[in-house]
Amino acid sequence: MIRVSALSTAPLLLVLALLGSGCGGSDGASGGGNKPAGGPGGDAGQPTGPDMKIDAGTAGSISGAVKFEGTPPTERVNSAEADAYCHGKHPDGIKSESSVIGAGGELANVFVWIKKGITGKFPLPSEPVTLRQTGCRYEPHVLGLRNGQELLIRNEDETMHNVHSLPKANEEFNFAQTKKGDEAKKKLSAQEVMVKFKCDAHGWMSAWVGVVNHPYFAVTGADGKFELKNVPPGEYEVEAWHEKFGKQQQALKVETKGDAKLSFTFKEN
Amino acid sequence: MNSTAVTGHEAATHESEPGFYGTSWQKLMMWWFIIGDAILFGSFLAAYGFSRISAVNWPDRTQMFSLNFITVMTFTLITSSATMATAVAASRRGDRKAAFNFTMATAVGGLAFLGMQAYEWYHLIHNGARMDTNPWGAPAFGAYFFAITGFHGSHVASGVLILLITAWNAKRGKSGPEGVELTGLYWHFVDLVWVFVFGCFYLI
Amino acid sequence: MAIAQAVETGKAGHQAHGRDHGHPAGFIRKYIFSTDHKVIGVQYLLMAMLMSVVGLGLSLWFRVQLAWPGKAAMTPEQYVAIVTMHGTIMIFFVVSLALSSGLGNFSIPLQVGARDMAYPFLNMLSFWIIVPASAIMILSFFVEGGAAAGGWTAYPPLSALSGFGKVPRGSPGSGMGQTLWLLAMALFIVSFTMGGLNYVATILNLRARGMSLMRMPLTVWTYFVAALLGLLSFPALTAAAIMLLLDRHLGTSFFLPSGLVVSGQQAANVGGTPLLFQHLFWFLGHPEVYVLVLPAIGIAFDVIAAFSRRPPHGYKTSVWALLIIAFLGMIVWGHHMFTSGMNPFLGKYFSIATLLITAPFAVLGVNLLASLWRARIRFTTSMLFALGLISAVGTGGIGGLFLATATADLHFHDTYFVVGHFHLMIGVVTMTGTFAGIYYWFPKMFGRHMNETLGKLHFWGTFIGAFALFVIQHFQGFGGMTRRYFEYSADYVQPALALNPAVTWFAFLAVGAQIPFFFNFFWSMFKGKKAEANPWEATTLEWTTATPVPHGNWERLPVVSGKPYGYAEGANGDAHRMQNAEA
Amino acid sequence: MRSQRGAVSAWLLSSLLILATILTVGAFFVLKWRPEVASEHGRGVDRMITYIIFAAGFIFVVGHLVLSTFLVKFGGKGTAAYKPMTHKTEMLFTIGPVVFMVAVSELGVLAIGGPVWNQVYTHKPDDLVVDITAKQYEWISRYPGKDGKFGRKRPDLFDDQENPLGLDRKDPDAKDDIVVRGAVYLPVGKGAWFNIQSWDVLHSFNVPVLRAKQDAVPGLTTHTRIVPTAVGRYEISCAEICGPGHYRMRGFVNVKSEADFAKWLKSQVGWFE
Repeated sequence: MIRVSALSTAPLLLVLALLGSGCGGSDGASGGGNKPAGGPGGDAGQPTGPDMKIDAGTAGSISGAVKFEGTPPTERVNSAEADAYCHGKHPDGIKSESSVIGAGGELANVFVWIKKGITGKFPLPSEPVTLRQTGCRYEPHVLGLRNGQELLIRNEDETMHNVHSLPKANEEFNFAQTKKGDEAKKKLSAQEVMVKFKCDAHGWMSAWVGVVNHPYFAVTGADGKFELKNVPPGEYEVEAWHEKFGKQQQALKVETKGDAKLSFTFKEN
Repeated sequence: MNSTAVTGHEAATHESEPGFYGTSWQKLMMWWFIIGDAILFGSFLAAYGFSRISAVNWPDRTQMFSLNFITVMTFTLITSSATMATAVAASRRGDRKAAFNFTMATAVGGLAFLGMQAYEWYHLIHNGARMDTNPWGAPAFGAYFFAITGFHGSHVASGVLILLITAWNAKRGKSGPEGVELTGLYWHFVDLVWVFVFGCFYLI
Repeated sequence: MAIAQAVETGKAGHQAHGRDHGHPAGFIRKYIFSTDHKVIGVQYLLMAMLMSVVGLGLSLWFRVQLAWPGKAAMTPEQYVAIVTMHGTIMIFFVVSLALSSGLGNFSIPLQVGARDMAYPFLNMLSFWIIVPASAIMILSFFVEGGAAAGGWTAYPPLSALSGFGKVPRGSPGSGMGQTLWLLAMALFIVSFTMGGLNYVATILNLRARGMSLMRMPLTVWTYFVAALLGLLSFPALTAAAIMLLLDRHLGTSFFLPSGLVVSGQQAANVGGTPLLFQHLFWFLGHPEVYVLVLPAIGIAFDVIAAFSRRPPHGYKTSVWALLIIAFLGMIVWGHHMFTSGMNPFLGKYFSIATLLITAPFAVLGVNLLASLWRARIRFTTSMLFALGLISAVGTGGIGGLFLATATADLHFHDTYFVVGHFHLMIGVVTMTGTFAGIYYWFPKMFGRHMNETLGKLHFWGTFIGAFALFVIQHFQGFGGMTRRYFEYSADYVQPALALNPAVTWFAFLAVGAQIPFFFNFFWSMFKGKKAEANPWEATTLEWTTATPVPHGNWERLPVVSGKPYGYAEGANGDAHRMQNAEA
Repeated sequence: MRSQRGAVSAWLLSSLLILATILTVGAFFVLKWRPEVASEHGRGVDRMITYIIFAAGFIFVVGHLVLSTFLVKFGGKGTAAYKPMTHKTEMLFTIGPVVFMVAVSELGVLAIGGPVWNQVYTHKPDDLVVDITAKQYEWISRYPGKDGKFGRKRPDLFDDQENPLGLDRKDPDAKDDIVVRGAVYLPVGKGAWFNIQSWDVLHSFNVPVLRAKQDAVPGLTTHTRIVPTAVGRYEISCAEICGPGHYRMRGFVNVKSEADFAKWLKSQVGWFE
């Protein structure tokens, strides 16, 4: 005769063992993945070559301004009625920030970076770049950081924000920050200009992040001005990017200890 | 209390109630498998109908297929059903040789069908049809065509395999009429499904 | 120690037993890769118990989040994954395994008088497919993006937007987690279909002599009807799952329409229709409810008969009611889709057809109740659970009236009313039925009784906890509280929200009550009071063989001579007649 | 001994069942068990629900009373005095429940539910037409503007911040379309016919106070009709799981007096004006 015994639990032990091995290798059911994608070829990833040491005695700089010509487009105003908190902050709606243009045509939120001409590795800054969600908008609207550098994303609002990146070369992430003070640290591993960030809960919210494998990038302020410091002498191609008006490139030469001037002009498209 | 005391009626050969209307388990199971599988195909074809009704530019079949070729294909498969029926009859008579020959003929018919289907697929893929695109109209057609005919084709392929095993066993006398009949049931089912697939894709 | 003892007992018993049915003597073949339906039945039960720890644990976790938002250390992404996995695990890997596969395997051959299942090897295979299925299901928590998070119904487009190839990603859980979910479900379907085939073959072909269809115990009838329903409905889900996988990985457009824009990215899909999946899913989904609920009712009929010392009322009408429920169950799937955008005319049809099912269910209910008339009820734990089932069937059943009425469903669809209703039906009814069966057959499984005091504790905790918990959820549904919400903010939902802590406390009670059961189960396996061959003085065939049951179940198969419930009429007291007693 | 213990269980279980019955029925009177109702068909929905509450409540109460009585009466003492029923009585106990259940449920759905159901899905010619578009996780409403025509929505023109409906600047019908994020405006007492669409996954346009619920299905336009009966601000909440942000997918239906609505409509500017 046969008696069923506790030995029939063997398959269950197997499952438990599998489970144990699964737990070890992962970080649980967290939201969007932030595993660094292995640096693909081309311009993505950290550049190869020797570590760069910039000689302060010879380095120059690039500076200039970005202007807009023509009639500025009307900015879209979005009603924030669906969220009581945001509605309270912006009872008349929120501007989309897609084109911030000064009285004299100074174009803000333009990302300027050296696209060609830089070789060698640069040490990564240890402090993170911060992207805040405050007043139901991203602050800053456009920012740059190094690939591999930490991006600190913080919710400073008393409402839920959903951080959703839409990259092409990097890994996508999509997670919620439910309350004030929530923070998350992410890294973008490949060079990419630009990565769009959005908030699924508040359709009007957007931010653009430029990920560059060297330290030569800047974002224009309200005065439309930018400056790239400590640039070794050489010939470069500089690109200016604007979310609405597109990209422009210019080639230039930086002399020893010289300041190369550069200006971009965007037109209505 | 324990009344395992068994009356003298129990004979070793008739331990259980006669099955469902005297049908053997194996045949019954084959029927249940067929019913289940028929519902699976039914679900696919119903889905196909659902999509077709709601689609805008369903492709014109005359542009895509050579109907003569498809007719030959279908005819081959139907013929193989006939040879299968002959094999079952031969096996019932106890004619092992005929059973083997006709089962093999059925398998050859199945292989011929598969070959023609492979050609058909090649022809369509060559002309740009894919799971997600279809140069003649609605892409859904490509998805349904490859999924359903592929699924049916896998049934034919496994059927050919079963036929070969059955033929081999029939020749060696290991598989009696029952075995051949079961294989026959499955084969007829696969052919019947093709008639519906044929109707849905090429006729309507 | 205890294990070795059990093996020894088995061996000794085997030697004492004269006729060998050619069963394997090796340890592994006997207990791990066994083809004996009794061992497999218990393996399923243990598997279900293990999975229930996961499933119930998840439910407590999100209940804490719901009652005290922010206190559960949980993100919204985890929340949707957890509710999805709770649903899937509980329905397919706990209730289905324990009730359909576990108790079904154990009881069917014994009740019809067969030596084993029709296909013992297939039976073993069915169980061993469940093991990787369970493992994959649980491992899906640990992949990138987390477990599937589209609800246990896995409605596309959310579940189809995988982020693979050209397909955009719908949500974090739509990635690998959803694929593993589909894979585990595919394995489950294969296993369940093979099990169903085995049930049908066994019931149709291996009945003992004299066991005509109308002499089968109602448990067997319900398993039979459930197996048929499963065989007829699962292929639809198989088709849907195949198409969903193709959509996810090969870029087809079965369920993805033209003009999709996901997170600002345009999808390349053309011409699919998401509603198609819902039709296929519920063509399975609704019969699946009866696949689970009917066997529980069948077990209750058997248990009530044994402990009230009288045959169940209306055997024939119950059988007919079962068959009518099965038929109607196949043609009413659309009542899950009243607000889905289906043609409103179809909504009306499905509403009217669904309400017809109340009729056979009323017959079953009346038969269950009338089975107590002029009885002598013994309040064993098993009986208490069966009585609890009567209450739960009634309460859950009338909740169905609200949901089946399309007009009322405009208010109730996807609220906690639905949650409460289906938990009463496929949670409480099935589990009370399962527990009634476990306490009832435990002496037959292990030759020992379960402890009655712990059993009562288990019953009161489970019944009070589960009943209160799910009835209150009905009220929350009245209040318009939407399901699958991480947090609530609307004004109208505040009164319903106030009930949330109470619901969570009752959930703790109901889940906590399972602790004495788990302890009781394993303790009694080795230390319980020894049981005789027929401790309950019941009359069906499983009680005619020795305890513990020999391999092959009977030395010589019984010959059935009468009805399954041979309890004496009139004033004859405890007299009863076994189903195989000589005339 | 056994019979005594049995009696305790019998009394315990039957009093528990009666207590549960009283609590459940009582809860209907004590709890604010449903939101207020502010639409014409919503009253019909509530009428339907009330009818079922009485029908189901009757079955619930009678069933539990019978069960409790049986438990006490036949629990644990004496011997079973069961006598088989005559065929006639048995048929009575079968056909009785069948006729009762079919009559109660089908009459309810045909007489009360049916007309309300039709009301929800019948487009009347003078209805205000509102276009609702859902996306993760927002509701966007659209009014046709002065020309009374909706412009076409183009997926390729979609832009979350600038053009969430993908309207075409060159389409004359789209020019004056009024687009509102997260809110719907309706005049009180006037029928509104909704065209509901979705960009990405399933959503459900669910306004409990208006008793409206209709899924938004990508690739399909679904409809529902609402006649609001009271001025107020009612929350829309999504009722079909659409991702982690499902619970945040809110919006408001602002029901205004006809004059206020006209004023609001006038103050709105077309999307490309």
